[in-house]
Amino acid sequence: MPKRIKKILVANRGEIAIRVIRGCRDAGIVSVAVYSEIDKTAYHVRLADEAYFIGQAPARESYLNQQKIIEVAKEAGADAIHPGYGFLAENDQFAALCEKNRIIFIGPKSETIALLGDKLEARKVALKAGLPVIPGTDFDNKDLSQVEETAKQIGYPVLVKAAAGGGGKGMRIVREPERLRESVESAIREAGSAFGDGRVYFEKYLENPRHVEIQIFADSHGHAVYLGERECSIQRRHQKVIEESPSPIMTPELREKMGTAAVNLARASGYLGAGTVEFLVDKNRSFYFLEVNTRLQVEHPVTEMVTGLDLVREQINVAEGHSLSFRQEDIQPRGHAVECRIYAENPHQDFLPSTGKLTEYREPSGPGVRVDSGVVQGSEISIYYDPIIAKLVVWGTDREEAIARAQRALTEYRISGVHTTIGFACSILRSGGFRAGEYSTGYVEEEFPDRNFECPQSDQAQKAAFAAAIFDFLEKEKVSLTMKRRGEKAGGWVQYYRNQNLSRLSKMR
Amino acid sequence: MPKRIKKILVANRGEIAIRVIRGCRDAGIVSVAVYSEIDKTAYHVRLADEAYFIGQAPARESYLNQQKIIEVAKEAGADAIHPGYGFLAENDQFAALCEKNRIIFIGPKSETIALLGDKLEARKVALKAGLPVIPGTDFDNKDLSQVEETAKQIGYPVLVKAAAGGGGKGMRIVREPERLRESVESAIREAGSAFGDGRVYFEKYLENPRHVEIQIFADSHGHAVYLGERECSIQRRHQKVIEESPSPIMTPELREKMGTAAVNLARASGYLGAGTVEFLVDKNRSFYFLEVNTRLQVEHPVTEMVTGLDLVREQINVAEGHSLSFRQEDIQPRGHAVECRIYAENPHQDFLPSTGKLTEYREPSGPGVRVDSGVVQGSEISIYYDPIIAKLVVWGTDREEAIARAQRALTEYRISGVHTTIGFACSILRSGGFRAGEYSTGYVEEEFPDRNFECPQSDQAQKAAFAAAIFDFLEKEKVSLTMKRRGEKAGGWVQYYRNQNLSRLSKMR
Amino acid sequence: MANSENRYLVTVDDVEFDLAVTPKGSSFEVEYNGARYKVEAHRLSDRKYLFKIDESSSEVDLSRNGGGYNIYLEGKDMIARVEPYHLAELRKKASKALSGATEKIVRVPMPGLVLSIAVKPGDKVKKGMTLAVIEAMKMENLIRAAADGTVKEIFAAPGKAVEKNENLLEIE
Amino acid sequence: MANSENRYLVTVDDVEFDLAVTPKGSSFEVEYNGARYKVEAHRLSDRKYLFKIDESSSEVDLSRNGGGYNIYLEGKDMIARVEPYHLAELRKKASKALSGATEKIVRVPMPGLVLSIAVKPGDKVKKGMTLAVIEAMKMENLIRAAADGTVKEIFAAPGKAVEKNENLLEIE
Repeated sequence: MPKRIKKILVANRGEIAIRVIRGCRDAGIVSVAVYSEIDKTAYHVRLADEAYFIGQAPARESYLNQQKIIEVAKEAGADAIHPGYGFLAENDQFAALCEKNRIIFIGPKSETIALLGDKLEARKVALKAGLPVIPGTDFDNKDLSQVEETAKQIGYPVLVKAAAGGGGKGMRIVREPERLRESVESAIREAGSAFGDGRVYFEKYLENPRHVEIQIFADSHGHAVYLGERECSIQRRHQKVIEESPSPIMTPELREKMGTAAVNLARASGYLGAGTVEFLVDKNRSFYFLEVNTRLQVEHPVTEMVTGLDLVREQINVAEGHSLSFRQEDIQPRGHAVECRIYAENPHQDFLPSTGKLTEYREPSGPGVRVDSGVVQGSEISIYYDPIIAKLVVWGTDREEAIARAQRALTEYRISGVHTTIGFACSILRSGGFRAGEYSTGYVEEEFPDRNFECPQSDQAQKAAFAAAIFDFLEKEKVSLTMKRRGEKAGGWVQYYRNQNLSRLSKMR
Repeated sequence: MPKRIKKILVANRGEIAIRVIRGCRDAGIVSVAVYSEIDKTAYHVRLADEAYFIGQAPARESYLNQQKIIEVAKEAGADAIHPGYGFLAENDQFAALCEKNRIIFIGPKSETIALLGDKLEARKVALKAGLPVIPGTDFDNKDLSQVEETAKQIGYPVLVKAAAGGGGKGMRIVREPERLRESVESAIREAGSAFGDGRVYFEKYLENPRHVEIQIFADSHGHAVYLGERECSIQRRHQKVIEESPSPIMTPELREKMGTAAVNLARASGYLGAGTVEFLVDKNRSFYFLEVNTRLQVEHPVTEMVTGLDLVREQINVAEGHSLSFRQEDIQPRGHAVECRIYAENPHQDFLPSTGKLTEYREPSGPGVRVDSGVVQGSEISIYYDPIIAKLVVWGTDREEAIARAQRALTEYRISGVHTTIGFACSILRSGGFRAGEYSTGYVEEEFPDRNFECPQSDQAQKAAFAAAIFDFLEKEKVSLTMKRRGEKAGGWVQYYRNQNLSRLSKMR
Repeated sequence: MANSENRYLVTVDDVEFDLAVTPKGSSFEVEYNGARYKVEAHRLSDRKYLFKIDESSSEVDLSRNGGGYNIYLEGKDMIARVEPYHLAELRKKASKALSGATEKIVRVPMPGLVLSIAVKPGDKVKKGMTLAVIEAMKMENLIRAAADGTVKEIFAAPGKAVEKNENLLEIE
Repeated sequence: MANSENRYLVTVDDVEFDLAVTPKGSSFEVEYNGARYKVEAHRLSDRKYLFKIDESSSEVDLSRNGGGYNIYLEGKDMIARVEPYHLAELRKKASKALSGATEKIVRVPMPGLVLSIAVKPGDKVKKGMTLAVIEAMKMENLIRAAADGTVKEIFAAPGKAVEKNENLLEIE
């Protein structure tokens, strides 16, 4: 029985909270923000219809505080909670807590999250649903005697992964048989301490595959569709930074095969709402199931730009108990979309997060440009949360136009106060491999061993030299004047300097 | 023989100059800006690859200075000039001057501009091409004896229009026969002094029609297509302020009829490039040719949003001598687009232009939102030019979603320093007639006789009262402290005030 | 109203708001129309504040303009004037009295301390002219002439503590 | 270079630019690498300028950082250091000399006026320590020790006009 959602609590912050708040507003739904102490003037607080304080800056005291968020949802009278991505988005206990409190959790059912969150279980479901999985196997952690035999069957190199995995923890690439046993044992220890769950398994390690994912959507009436793919192979620190749709390697046949596989998995797992089935694709365009993200993805706007759909709105629609508003044959992607994530990071210092106040913040705009940001001028980037500033998403009639527009938009971006990945994104977009569509997950490290990421302007240093020389010239004139006017009262030259010389730095109109 | 354009001089300023510069950059073409004295730090100057000074602030000394602009184009080595809209965009002499100097004028040929710029001639071409025109006639200005007879045949009310017309000059609505002769005579005088061309003609005056226009495109190889319509009936001071596509009254049959008529006119006039054929549509959905705008229209992004085409890029393509990149059957509009023009005007004072510095300027963004603006924070709105600040263009899968998103985006907009039409746009978008799609060119005056335009928040006054009371409370504490500390040295209380009380206005995070 | 000392009449454009403001820790409680609101004020930049009224936030541009404030909030420009409620009452009574029989005796609108008397007997005063300054409610309150006239007698002196409704001076 | 007085060595990150700056009315002419550029500088806000080099404009964030400048321009953060060309030459020569035989006599790098002598005979000096201040090229130029040593003799005095290459003092 469809239920109209009237008020949604957005259990997140930053750009994704704002994205969901905008979606609520577009749908005529009241939005409720939550915020930690240092977020009290954050843009998501200002944009939401209501905002509630939930605790101190560390996420576990605020954005991860399940009980507090449920309390606020009840106090505010929210019918539903949208978790965004990260924080509680893939936490099956939180989804269950919502269910228990009769608050709609906008996402799959808690048991689906639990099932697919366990990589070993997800792998089993995928196998059962007929998806190609990377050759591999699980094994009894307590009896490691057969491990070497198993690995040999799969063939080296092998990848040891934690069942409860995430963030690369408990993961080991093993290239030689003699290092296998120690790697497995240390992976078990690491997974145990990180997740309280030491189960690990093997997969064949694919060298520099492409990371291609399928957006799926399922409703509670048995409908499930795929909304095309996103190519996410441009990564740094094993995290996506530039995504596009369609994938340069995609063919209609491959899309249909991968899409059908993803939908089969959705059906097999009783999926509800938006999800992403991640695949690795090798040089022969063979694809292998990797994992399922049971939530809205950071890069979902890429799919929105080519399909014209509003995925947040569709999530709400499905959460209300309605049928999907489209059928598979209605999905007719148009043009090409590219997303560049803008992080407050220093690409020259190994992408170290950069904190500070955004003393200037000006977004690009114009034809084909969408910016999903979490900040405004004056916002503070703190040490406490993900350093994402914004996502620049650009659409063009074809890949070439989309890339050209993305490059143009990047040069229009103005951010002062923190280091950003804008120059990095420029470098990638104009690099040969990317332009040719020939890149894998190893691309960034292979192409930019010296991390020399720059925006395309070649003569910034010369311009800076001119600017510095002129500025210095004016400053020196000031000093000279000081000395010539020694007898005068202090401050005299400052006046003179302002009147005479800075006028050369002619006043702003 | 197609010629590759490598460098374009943009003979304009503000949002349209920026739009064209972005189009150039997306196409890999070098852009050259021109600027007047007060525009020396304007955003179009910063964004262009090159910028040249062309004269003082008054347009006739800079943006209308044909000779100077041609000189700059030669100095800069520009292959082509894009005139934008306004200024020299529909000046056939300037187009001819470009031709003479072997610079490509991005627009129709000078003789086409001259032909269609004369409304009486355009009317004749339209009649010949089989377009329905408003019943009317021209007449010999020197013999007014038959004027009354002619008007009687057409039927009152009649509209007297100047052949060289524009901006409502030389235009008169005549409702009674006894006022006809004096109206015609004064229209002739006015047209003569405004345009140096006293020719006037009659048309039947349509009461509150809808203004619907067809975007056309023609190349030099005999291809001509229409890109659907734009509904532009929301006007103030007889100028468009909100446009949408498709028109709420459009049917596929009517679109095809109007589109075909527009294309016929394009063929009959030897049209080249982008143009707009304006029609009036009456209550019975009968349409009548009004005039042709031989240039890019302010509201062109509405068409771009639904067709996915980049009209500036297509203009360049056609100007290079290429065939159109699409055929009529390729045009498959998707979804719905709405444009709200954001003017620096005071809607409560009869839309009087408002000048000043944009002390804050923050644009909306997110799904479906595009902003074409001519300013950044710190820009100055002067008395010299059109007071347009930006165009907010919003796309949605259907009209309802587009309107909802436009409303959301309007509430996100932050402009301080000048009055704007944002509240006005909010009022229109939520008014019953607009939502129902039932409005004509008289809508604004009929629906808002008291000009009570507001953004949807109902309790701004209450919020302002709270804010003022609290601010005042703190200020008064300050005064009280002053008096209690009379013996202390001046400035003491200020310090105290800052330390103790403003801390209640707690510091920004 | 719980606390009449903190009671204000705020006029926004032409609409009057009768409200009370009470500081509560780092925020405020505003009482208006029978309801209590929790209000937080955060400074964003020079003249820009984030006012949070209960759960709803608004960016507010706020700057002094003569005796009032220019306020820009959610797309709307407004002018606000804040008066202690007692003074506003007095002002209204005065203007009402003016339209009927003119009130001759100017009384003290609230308990306080006379800071200064700006006139002396025999002075001609114009409507709106400051007659005296009284410190009360932690602020200087200007007592203004409600109508034109001539000062006849003065009953108070600077430094004197005065009670509410005590005679201040007489105008004829 | 037309005008050696306005000649600078600007070091941006690790790249050196040898250029000359000449004011021309409200703008500047910069000579670099054999070409002349017209440069306009407009202030946009506090630390932000629009520099127009010939026909190309750049928004530049520019602020002092110790003896140099922090510059942010077209997505790139840079540190720039500006030295009068003669001083830069001296500095280079000094460091070159240091690596070979130590130059004992400190000479005047450009014509100017001795403003002060910071040391006296017998003082021990460390590399980088200021020895004297000379006014030249409209600025105060600090003459620093190129290496550790002891002051042996001083040849100049405050107030004295000095020629280029004149002996200033001797260090041993």
